[in-house]
Amino acid sequence: MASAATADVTKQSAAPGWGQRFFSLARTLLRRPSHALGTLISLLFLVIAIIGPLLAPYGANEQIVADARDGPSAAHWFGVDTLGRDVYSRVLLGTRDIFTLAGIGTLLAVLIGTSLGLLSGYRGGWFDELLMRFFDSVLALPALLLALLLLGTLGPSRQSVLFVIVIVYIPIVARVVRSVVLSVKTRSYIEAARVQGESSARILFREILPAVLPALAVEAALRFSYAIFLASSLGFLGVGVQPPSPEWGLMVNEARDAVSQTPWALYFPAAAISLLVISVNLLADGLKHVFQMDGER
Amino acid sequence: MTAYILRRLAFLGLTMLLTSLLIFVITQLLPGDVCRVILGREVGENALEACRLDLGLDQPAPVRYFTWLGDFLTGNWGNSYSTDAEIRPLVMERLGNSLMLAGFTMLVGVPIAIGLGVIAALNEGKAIDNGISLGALAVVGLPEFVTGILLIEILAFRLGLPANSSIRETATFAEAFPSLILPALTATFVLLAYVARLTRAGVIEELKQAYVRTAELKGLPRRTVIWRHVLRNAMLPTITVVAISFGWLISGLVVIENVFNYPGLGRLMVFAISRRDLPLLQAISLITVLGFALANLVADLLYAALNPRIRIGS
Amino acid sequence: MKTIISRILRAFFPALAVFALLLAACGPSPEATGPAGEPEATQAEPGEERQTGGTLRVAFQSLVQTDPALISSDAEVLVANAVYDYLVDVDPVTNEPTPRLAAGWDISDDGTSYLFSLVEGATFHDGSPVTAADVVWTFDRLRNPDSGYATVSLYENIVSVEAASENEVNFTLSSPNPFFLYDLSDNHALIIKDGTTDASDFNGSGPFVVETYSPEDRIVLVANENYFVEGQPALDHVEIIFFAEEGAMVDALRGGQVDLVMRMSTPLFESLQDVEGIETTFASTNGFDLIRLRSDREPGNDPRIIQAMKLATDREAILELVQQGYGSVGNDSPIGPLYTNYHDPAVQPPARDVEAARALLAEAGYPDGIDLTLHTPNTGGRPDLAAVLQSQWAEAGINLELSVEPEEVYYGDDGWLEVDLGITGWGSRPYPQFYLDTMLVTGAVWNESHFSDQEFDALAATAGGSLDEAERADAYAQIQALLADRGPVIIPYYFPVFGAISDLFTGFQLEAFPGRTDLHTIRLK
Amino acid sequence: MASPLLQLQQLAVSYKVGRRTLDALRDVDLSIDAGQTYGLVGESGSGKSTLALAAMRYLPANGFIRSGSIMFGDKDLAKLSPEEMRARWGRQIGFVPQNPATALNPSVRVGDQIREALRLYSRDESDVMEILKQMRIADPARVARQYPHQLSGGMQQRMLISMALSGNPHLLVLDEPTTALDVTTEAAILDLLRGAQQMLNTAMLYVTHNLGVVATLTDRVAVLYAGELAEDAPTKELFRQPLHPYTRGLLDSVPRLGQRKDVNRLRGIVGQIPALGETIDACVFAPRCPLAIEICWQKRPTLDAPTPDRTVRCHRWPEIMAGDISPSRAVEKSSQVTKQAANQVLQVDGLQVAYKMPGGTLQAVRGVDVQATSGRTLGVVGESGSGKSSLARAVIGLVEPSEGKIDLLGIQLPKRLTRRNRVVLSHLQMVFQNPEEALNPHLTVGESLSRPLITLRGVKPADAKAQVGELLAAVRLPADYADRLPSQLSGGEKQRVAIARAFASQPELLLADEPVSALDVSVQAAILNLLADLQIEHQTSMLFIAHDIAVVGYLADEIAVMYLGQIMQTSPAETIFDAPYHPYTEALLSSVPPPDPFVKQERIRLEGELPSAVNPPNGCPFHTRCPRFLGDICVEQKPPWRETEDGKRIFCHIPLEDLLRDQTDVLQFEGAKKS
Repeated sequence: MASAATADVTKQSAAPGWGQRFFSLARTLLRRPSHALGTLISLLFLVIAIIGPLLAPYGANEQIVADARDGPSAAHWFGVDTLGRDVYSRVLLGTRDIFTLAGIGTLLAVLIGTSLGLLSGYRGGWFDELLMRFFDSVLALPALLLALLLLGTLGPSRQSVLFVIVIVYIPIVARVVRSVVLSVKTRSYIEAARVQGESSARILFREILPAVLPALAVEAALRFSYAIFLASSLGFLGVGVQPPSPEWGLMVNEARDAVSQTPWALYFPAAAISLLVISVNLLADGLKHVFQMDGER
Repeated sequence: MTAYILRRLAFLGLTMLLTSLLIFVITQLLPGDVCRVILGREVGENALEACRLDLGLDQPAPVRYFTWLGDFLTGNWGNSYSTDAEIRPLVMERLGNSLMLAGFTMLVGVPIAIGLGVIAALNEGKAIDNGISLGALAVVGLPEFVTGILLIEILAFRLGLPANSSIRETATFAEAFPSLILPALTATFVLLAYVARLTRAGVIEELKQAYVRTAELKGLPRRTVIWRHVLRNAMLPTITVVAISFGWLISGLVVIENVFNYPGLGRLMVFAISRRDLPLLQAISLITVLGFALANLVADLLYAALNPRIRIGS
Repeated sequence: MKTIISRILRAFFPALAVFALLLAACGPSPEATGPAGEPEATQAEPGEERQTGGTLRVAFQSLVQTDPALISSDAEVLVANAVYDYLVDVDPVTNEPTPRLAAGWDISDDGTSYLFSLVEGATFHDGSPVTAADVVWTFDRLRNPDSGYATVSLYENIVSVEAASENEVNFTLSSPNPFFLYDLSDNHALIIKDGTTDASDFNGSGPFVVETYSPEDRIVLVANENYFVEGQPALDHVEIIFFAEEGAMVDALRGGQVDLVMRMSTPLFESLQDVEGIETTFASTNGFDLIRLRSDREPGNDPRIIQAMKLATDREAILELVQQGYGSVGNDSPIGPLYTNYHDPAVQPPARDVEAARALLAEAGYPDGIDLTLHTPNTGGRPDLAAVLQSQWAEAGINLELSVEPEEVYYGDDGWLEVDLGITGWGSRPYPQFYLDTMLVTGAVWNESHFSDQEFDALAATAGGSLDEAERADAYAQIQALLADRGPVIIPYYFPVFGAISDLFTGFQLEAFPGRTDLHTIRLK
Repeated sequence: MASPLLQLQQLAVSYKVGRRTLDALRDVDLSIDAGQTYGLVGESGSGKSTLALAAMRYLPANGFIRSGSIMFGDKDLAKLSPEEMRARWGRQIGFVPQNPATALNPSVRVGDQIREALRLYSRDESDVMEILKQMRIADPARVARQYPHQLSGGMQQRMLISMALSGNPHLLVLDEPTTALDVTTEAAILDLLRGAQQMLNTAMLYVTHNLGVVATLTDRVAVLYAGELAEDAPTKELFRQPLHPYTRGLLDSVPRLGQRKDVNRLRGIVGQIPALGETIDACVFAPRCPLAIEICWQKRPTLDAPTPDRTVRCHRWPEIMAGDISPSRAVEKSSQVTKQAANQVLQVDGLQVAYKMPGGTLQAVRGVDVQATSGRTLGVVGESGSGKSSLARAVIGLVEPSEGKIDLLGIQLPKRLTRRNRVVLSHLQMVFQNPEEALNPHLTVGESLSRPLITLRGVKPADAKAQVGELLAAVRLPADYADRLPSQLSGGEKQRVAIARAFASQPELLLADEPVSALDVSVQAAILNLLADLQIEHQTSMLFIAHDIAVVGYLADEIAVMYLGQIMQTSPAETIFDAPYHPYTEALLSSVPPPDPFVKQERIRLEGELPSAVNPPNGCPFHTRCPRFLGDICVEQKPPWRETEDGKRIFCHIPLEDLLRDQTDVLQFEGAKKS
C-alpha cells in the first residue's frame, strides 16, 4: 500500500519533452539540501575548471619571490608556497587538471564500458563469457595496484594517468551496465521489439540504453569521485602527473615537506580534493534518489 | 554445498590464471631490456646474451609465462633484481605486516562501522542518522594521505604516538602495537565510512522486507525483531562488503604504508616499481591478488554457509 | 665496455652513481656547525669494556648494493663505512687525508711510489687479522679492467700494488697524481679480506658488525668489540631504518622513532628548527644542480643561446626559492667556494638582463622566442628549479616545456646524455678536478653538454697533472672565467646538506657527502 | 446481539507523500462479529490493504489514522500505545500476508519461526508438530527443519497460517493470502482456513480481489471502492442482488464458469479507479457509473441501510432494489463478421523445450502437438510450471525448442528468431503478460506503434503517424494518446496499446500469454472483449494462454489443459465443464472457486507437490498426484489418447466408460442458471 501511496498521481495529457523531464529531474535533485549542496558545489568546480584561468590572479607557476612562504592574506587568499606561487591560483587552475584527468577519464571509461556492457549483456554467449572472465581478472587486481603496474609500464604522465583511469574503470562500468541490460532484456517490450524484427543496434541503443542511463548516471558520478581519489593518490605517490603541474594530489605531496612552514600549501589543495569528492558523492546520492535507486548499494 | 565450494574454487583458479597472465603481460611490457637493467648500458653483447639465456629470455613469451607460473607455484620465486635478496621470505614478511595492519584495522573498524551503520539505519531520517551519514560522507571525501598527514600532525606530534610505523621483524604484536595505531586509524577512517554506509543501506533494505512485518505482527518485541530477524539477514551482504573492503584496504594500504613508512607489501610494491624490479613486482602483485581473491572466496563461502538459500539448494 | 660497477649502478641509481663516483673523499666543510665536539674522544680506560652504550636509530634510504665495490648511495656508503675501513680517510674539518687502516705513509719524491704501513691489531669480523695481502686483494679487485667496477678508470694510473711485508703495501703509479691520497679514500676503497669475491657477507674490519639485514626494511649493527681504535665505537647498536621518503624520516625523528636523519629537503630542515630535543646541523658542500645545453647541435651550437639563458637567470631568486637561502650562489663553474684554494670569487657570470637576453635570442634567429623542453629528474630540488627556470626564462622569451621523469628512468635510459636541455645533480667532491675530467673535457664519460673546447681541455690537463700548487690554482681560475663566459652549463647554486639528531647524542659530524659521516664517533651524552 | 469483535467507525486513513496528504480511506464503517468470516473485496487502489493494516493499527511510516476509531473489544486501537499494540498482535489479532515467499525470514528454519511465536505466547514449543499436523502436513518433523526457500508456496503459506493461529487470536486478518498461489493449492488453503475457523471459532477479515473466493468462503462481504465502503451485505444477498452499481459491475466483469464470449458478453466497467488523492466531493463512482444522474455528481451519497444487515452508499439504491433500473451496463454489440472457412494456421508437432540449469535440464515442454486455425482461439490452460508459456515462447521464437516442428501456414519455421524473415515475423505476434513491461517507458505510444509498421509492413516513417491513429482507434483509444508516454497510461490502456502493436503487422497468428492476469477484473473484461472483437475482425488465429480456466473458457474455442509440459486434455470450449474429464482437469475444475455462492462444487484435492520438471515422472506425468490413480500402468506406460463423443481428447489410462461412470459434472448450478 505504501507503494501505491508514493505512486505518481499526476497524469499529464501529453508526453513531456526532454527539457521538461530534465527540469523535473533537476527539481527532485535539488529538493534535499544536501543533494542540492553537492550538486551546486560540483557544478561550481566544473565552472572553475572551465573559467579558472580567468579567475586566478596569478599563473600556476608564477613565482613571486618577495612573497614566498607568506601565509594567507588579502593579496594571497590561500597563502604562498615555498616557490613563491599563489596557492589560491594553483588550486583554481588545478581544478582543470582534476576535471580533465578524472572527468575525461571517467567519461571515456563510461563510454567504452557502456558499449561493452551493452554488447556483452545483450549478446551473451561466448563473447559475454570471455569478456566477463577477462574483467574478473582485471578486477581481481585492486584498482591502485593495477594503476601502479600500468604506470610502471607507461611512465608517469598526464596521459598515463588518464589511460589508467579509463582501464581501471571500464570493467566496473561494463559490469554495472551489463547487469542492467540483463534485467531489462527479458522485459516484454524488448521481446516485443525482437519479435518485430528490430535490429540489434536499435534494440541496444534505442530500447535498452535509456533504461541503463539512470544507473549509468549514478555510476558515472561515483566513478568520477573515485577517479578524483585515484588521480590525486597517484599524484601524491609521485607516479602520476608530474611537477610543476598544479594537480592537487601532487600539490599535497610537494607541500608535505614544508607542512610546518607553509601548511596552507597543503591544506587548501587537500580541502579542495575533499570538498569535490564529498560534493560528487552527494550528487551521486542525489541521483540515486532521483532515479529511485535509494536502496541499492 | 560441496559443489558450490568446488565451483567457487575452480572459478578462483581461473580468475587467478587470467590475472597472472595479465600481470605477466603488463610487467613484460615495462620499458627496457631486463638484462640491460641488471647489467647496465656498458655491458657487452656476450654478457647480455649470457644473462638472457640465464633468465630464459630467449624462450618465447608463452613458455616464459608458464615457466614463471610453474616456478611461482612450486615456491621458487627467485631473487629480487634490485636487492638480490630472496623474494619469498621478503614478500612473506611484508605480507605478514600488511595483514597485521589490515587485520587490526578490520578488527577495530568493522564492528564500529557496522554498529554505526545499524544505528543510522534504525533511526533513518532522524538527526542521529543524518549525523552519521554526513560524518561518513565527510570521511569518504578525505583521501588517505590527507587523513594520514592530519593524524600525524594532530596525534603523533601532540600525543606522542609513533608517526613512523617501521617495526622490527621480530617484534611481537604488543611491541608493534603502538606503531600500528596511526596507520590503522587512518585506514579505519576510510573503512568506517565505506562499511557504515553500506551497512546502513543493507539494514534499511532489510527493514522493508515482508518478513519483518510478519515478525512484528507476531507481537515480537522490537529488539527481537531487529536482532533475530533484521540483522541476521542484513549481515549477510555486509560480510561481502567487509571482504570487498579487505581488498580495498590492500589498495588503500599502499598509500598509507608510504605515508607512515610501514614495512608492508604496499611500500615494497612502490619500491619494486621504482626500481623496475620485475620478479619482485610480479610476486607482490600475484600475492596481493591471491589475498584479495581469497578474501572474496572466504566471503562467498561464509555468505553461502550463513545463507541457507545457497547452502541448501531448493 | 667499461665497468660492471657503473653498469649496475647506473642501471639502478644513475644519479647516485654520478653523485658517488665523483666523490673521492669528503669535501671540506668550514662552515659546518653542530655538536661536533671532539669526535676522537677516547677516554675509555685501557683494557676496560667501553663504558658508553646505547642504540642509535638512523633513518635512511634503503640499501640496494652491499658489496663495497658496487655501492653508491649515501645509505650504502654509510653502512660500508661503518662495517669496513678505508686505508686512508679524509678529515671532515681540514679536508686533509688522514690515516685509518694505514698507520702512515711515505711518498717518493717523484710522486709515483707510495708505501703504507698498516695499524696494529686490526682484525676482520671473522677474527682474522688485516694484512697487506688484503689491501693488495682489495685494490687489485677494484682496478681489474675485467671487473667493470667504477673504480677501474680512477685507478688506471696505478701500475702495481704489492705487499712489501706482512704490514706494508707499496703502490706504484705511472705518473704523478697530486690527488692520489684522496683517490685512495674513494667511497669504494674499503678493505675486504683477501680472496673475497662476493663481498655481500659484511666481513669488514670496521667499527660495527652487521647483526641482521632485512632488505628494504632495516639493517641492525652491533659494536665491534675488537675494533682497533680504543673506545670506538661508543654505541652498542646502530639501527638503520629504511625510508622511501624524507618527510617520513623527519616525522619519525620528531615522533622519536629515530634519532638521526642525514638528508632532507630545506623545508623539512626548516621545520625542525625549533623542535625541542632535536639538534639541527648543516654542512656546505660543493654539490650543485646544473642546467646544461648541448653545444654540439641546434640550437645550443650557437653560443648566444646559452648566453641568453645565463642572462635570463636570476640566481639569487633561485637560491631564495629553491634553497630558501641555504647554500651559496653559483658562478656557472663546478669549482665552488668550498675549494678555498681554487675558487675565484671575482669571476661572475653576467647579471640578469632580460632585455639583453631577448636581444641575443633575436640575433641568434629567434626574435619571437624559442621553445625548448627542459628535462629533469624528479628528485631533490630539481623539479622546483625547473619550475622556477620555466617562469624566469619565459620573461626572456625562452619558453620551456618541462619533462619531469623518475630519476631511475631519466638516468637509466641515458636520456640525460642525449637531450638538448637538462638538469643534472652533481654531488660534492673533495677536490675539483673530477668535475672537469668527467663532465667537461672533450669526450668525457659524462660530457652531457657535449662540450668541446681546446683551450679548456688544455687548462684542465694542466690543473690535473701538475704537482705545482700555484700552477694548478692559476689554471682553475682561468677555467672559472672561461666557463662563466662561454661554458655550456649554468650552476645557479651550491647546496648544503642538512642533518638533525636527537639531543641525547653527541659526536655527530655531518660530512658533505652524508654517507661518509662516521657513526663510530657518535655517543650518548 | 453481543457487541462486535471489531468495529471501525468513521475510519479515515491518509498517507503523507512529500508535502501532500492523500486520503486512502474515508469514513469507513464496518463491524465484524466473533467467529465471522468477513470478505473485503475491491480492485487495486481501492484501499483494501490499507484497511486490513489499519484494522491492526499497523500502517507504513507515512500512513496515519486521520479520524475515527478502531474498536477491538472495548478498546480503541487507534488510541493504544505501540507496546499495547504489540501485546495484542499475534495474541488477539493474527495476520496472514499476501506473498508467502517473502513473508518468512529466509535464514531461519520454519519450525523455529513457529516456535518463536509459541514461546512468545507461552505455549509449549513441542506444540509445533501438533500445529503442523493440523495444517495437514504429512511429514511435520522434516518440514519444520527446512528453510522457507525449500518449501513450495502452498507450504510456506501453511507455515504463516499456523504461525498466525498459534496465538489463538480472536481475529485473523488475511491479506490476499492465496493470490500468489495456483488454484489447486489455493483450494487446499481455503479448505484449511475453513477448517481452522470452525475449530477455533476465529473471526476472519479476508481481503481479496477474487470474487470467487469471497463467494465460497465468506459469511459477509464489504465492497470497497476508492477508499470508501460502497456496499456491505451478507454474501449470498450481495451476490443475489447487489445494490451498488459498482458491485454489479464487478460481478458482470468476471466470467462465470461456462460463460462464452459469443453467447454472453462480459460487461465490465468503463474507466478506471481514481488514483489516490484524486477523489471528488461527490459520488466517487459517478465517473464510471452507468446510472449516474445529476445528483451523483453533486453530492456525496450517505451510507444507508436498506435492510438491517446491509449498507450501501449510493443515491439510487431504492430504485435498484425495487428493480426499476438495472445497474448492468448495456452490452456492446460485437462486430459479427460472417465466419469464413477456417484454415489451419499453426501446426506444432512434438515440441520440446528444455532449459539448461545448474542442477540439470529443466524440461519445460515435453512433446506437445497443437493446431490453431484462422479466426479461432486455442486456449491453453495450466498452473505454473505446466510449460504453457514456454510453448508460446517457442512458437514465437523467443526460446529455441530442442525438438519438434512448427509450421506456419504449412511452411516450417526456423527455430531461431533471427533466422525468420520479415514475412514470418509479421505473421506471428505476441501480447505479453505484464502491461507494466509491455511498452518501453522511454518511447511514446506513437513511436512504439509505428515501429512494427515501419519494420514489418514497410510503411514510410512519415506515413506511419496516420496509421498509428487507426491502430489506436481499433483498440478504442483516442488518437492523441500517440504523444503519451507509458507512464501516463493505466495498466489497461498499456495492454490496449500492446494489443494494437501486435495487430499492427496484421498477423495470422496472435499469441497472448496471460494478457489479462495482471489486470483488475473490470479492465480484464474489456480487454477480453477487445481481443475477441479484433480477432473476428481480422480473422486472426489466436493462441491464448491463461491459468484461469474461466477466462479461457470464455474466450477460447478449443481448450488444451497442460500439466508438467504435456497436454492432458483437449476439448471444445463448450464441453470443458462436462464430464468426462481428465482427472487433472477434474481436479482443476473442482479447485476454482466459482464467483457464485449458489454453485455446488465437487471437492477433489490434489495431494503432494508438483514434481520437478528437471526430473519429471515417467509414464503418465500426473500419476504422482492423481486421485484416480490406477496402478503400475500409470507409472510405467505413457497413456493413450482417448476421444469422447463430445469432441474431447483425453490423455489417460482410464477407459472412457470408467471415467463416465465415476465422474459427474464438477459444478452443479442451483436452478438453471447455467447460460
